[in-house]
Amino acid sequence: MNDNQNTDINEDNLFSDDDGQQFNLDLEGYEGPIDMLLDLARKQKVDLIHISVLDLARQYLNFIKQAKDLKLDLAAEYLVMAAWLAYLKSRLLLPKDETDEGELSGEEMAAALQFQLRRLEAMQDAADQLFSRPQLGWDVFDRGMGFDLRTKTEATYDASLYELLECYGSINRRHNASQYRPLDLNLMSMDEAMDKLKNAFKDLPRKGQHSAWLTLQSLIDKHEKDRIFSRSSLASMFTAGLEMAKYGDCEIRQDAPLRPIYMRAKIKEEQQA
Amino acid sequence: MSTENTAQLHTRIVEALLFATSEPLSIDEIYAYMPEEADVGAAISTLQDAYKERGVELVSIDGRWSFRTASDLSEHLTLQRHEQRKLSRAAMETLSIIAYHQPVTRAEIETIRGVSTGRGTLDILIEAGWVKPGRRRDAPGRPLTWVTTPSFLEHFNLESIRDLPGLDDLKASGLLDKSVALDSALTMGDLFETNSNREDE
Amino acid sequence: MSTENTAQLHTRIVEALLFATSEPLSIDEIYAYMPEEADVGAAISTLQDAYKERGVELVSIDGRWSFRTASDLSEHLTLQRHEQRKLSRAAMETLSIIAYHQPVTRAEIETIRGVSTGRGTLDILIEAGWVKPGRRRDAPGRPLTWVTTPSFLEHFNLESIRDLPGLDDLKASGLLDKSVALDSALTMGDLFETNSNREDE
Repeated sequence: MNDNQNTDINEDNLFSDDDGQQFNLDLEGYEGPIDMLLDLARKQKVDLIHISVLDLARQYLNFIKQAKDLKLDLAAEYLVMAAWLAYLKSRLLLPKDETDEGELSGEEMAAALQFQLRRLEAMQDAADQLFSRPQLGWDVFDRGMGFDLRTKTEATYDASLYELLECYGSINRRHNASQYRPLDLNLMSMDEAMDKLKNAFKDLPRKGQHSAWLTLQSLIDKHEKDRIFSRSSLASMFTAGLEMAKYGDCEIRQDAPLRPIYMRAKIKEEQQA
Repeated sequence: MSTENTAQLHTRIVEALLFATSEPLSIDEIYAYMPEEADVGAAISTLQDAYKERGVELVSIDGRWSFRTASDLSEHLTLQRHEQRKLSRAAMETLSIIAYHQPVTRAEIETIRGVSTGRGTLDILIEAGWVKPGRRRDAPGRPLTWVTTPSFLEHFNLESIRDLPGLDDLKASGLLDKSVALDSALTMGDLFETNSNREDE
Repeated sequence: MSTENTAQLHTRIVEALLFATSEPLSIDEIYAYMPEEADVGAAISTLQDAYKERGVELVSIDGRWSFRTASDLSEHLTLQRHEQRKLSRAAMETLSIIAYHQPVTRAEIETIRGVSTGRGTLDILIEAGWVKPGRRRDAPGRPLTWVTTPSFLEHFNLESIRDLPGLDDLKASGLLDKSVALDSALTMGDLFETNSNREDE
């Protein structure tokens, strides 16, 4: 593409062979085709708004041609820009083609290029201004002996009255626990109850295989003063009755809840015999 | 630049140097950063005067100069942070013993708790503002007693220390006695009267 | 204590706080150390006045306050300077584009520079702590945007982004337009179809 655009190389005498060599070195420093165009424009020492885009295009294309002659490896973007500039140049030089609908005119393309250049220039200038400002740690310094501010934690405590009382209660519990002695209770043992029950059955009149009924409560000594003993007697006797019933030696009956419990002995075959 | 302005510039440079360096600087060290004709000593005394009533002061330690925050401000430069804390079990027990037995000595507290009171337990209660030292006991060694404070009453919403529930109240509420169940069994009515009793209900 | 003395004390505390820390402090952070009734704003402006002509000045960076050596002393402060890595032109340009055009996508940066951003250019700026990812742009592909950080402002002694040199002029001249001007020249796509594509963007 570019080879077809060699028309202006000799017309523009800005760049001697020496300059070309210079350019060869400079290319390393360019950040891209826009950057290079911007540099070319700056060399014209004209405000970008008044720059001749046509001149700029010529110079750029000239450079590309020289770079190619020097067999310099050019990045693709430089070649694309060259093609675009060649197209721009033709649009600017040739009469307007009215059938080219929707395409930008040469002037519009030139304006776009100009905007692109001015915008990049603005950013480059801004970078220069930014870095010429006093910089921290270089021109301006912060506190060298800075210390972290101290934090002192002040605790407030919370506790409820319940916790206080519960704690005191637990101390007392613990205190009593250290002196605890098991209660020495007078209770009727199972063996004793079993003997008593069997003796009671023995004394009962018999009919067939059964003795007469007796109530559980009749087994308890009504004159016993020790209530705990009375209760344990009742419980043990009842348990003894259940134990006998399990082996078929007695029957237990209660007509309704909370009614008296009746018991009678059951005489097995071999005992009868 | 007039002499006065030069002196002023030098003072400003010394000020900036002392601000920015991480170590206190001796006069000689400051000179290394200054033009030869500068009067560092004069600059330092100018600065010392300028910072006399400020939040920062220029101090010399072992012949080296540095800016420090004014010593009277130290309490203001510490961030106060509030934190709600739970009292430890030990502290809670100690507090309850002091509340019920005050005035009470440390040895008595230990006897009641049955364990020795760890260091710091009383400190926490003092920090909480709930206990304070009372009179010394008129006994061998004149041990210090401990009592509760008005803020203790305030915190626990008590009119006076006499409003603390008594041992009987605690017993009745089940907070004190473990043998409640057996007690009730022992005091229950006669077994053989139960049936008839029930009918009365 | 009279009101004047109280105000003076508060000013001294703020001064000491700001002097003691190397990190800039926000008004809220300062209030954490101050009694509620203190007027921190008034204290700060009193201090700013007091330090106007000194070797140290009180500056505001992104709403936080900090003492710094006076910027006009730069040439006189031959202090041990932090090693300053010479930034590449690419990095400097990229930084200024991010600063002036933020939030800006990588593609937009490339459009403005007319060249693809080499690997490492953004990395260097991120490592320096000067730029960070901003919100994703609400556009196809949801591209990430880049913005500057408070450290950027701090490093370049800028009170806020609005204080960037020449920002207003650039805005007025329309040069902060991020749009594509010459996309055809910058992409390897079909050179002559690009103009119609522009309308899709």
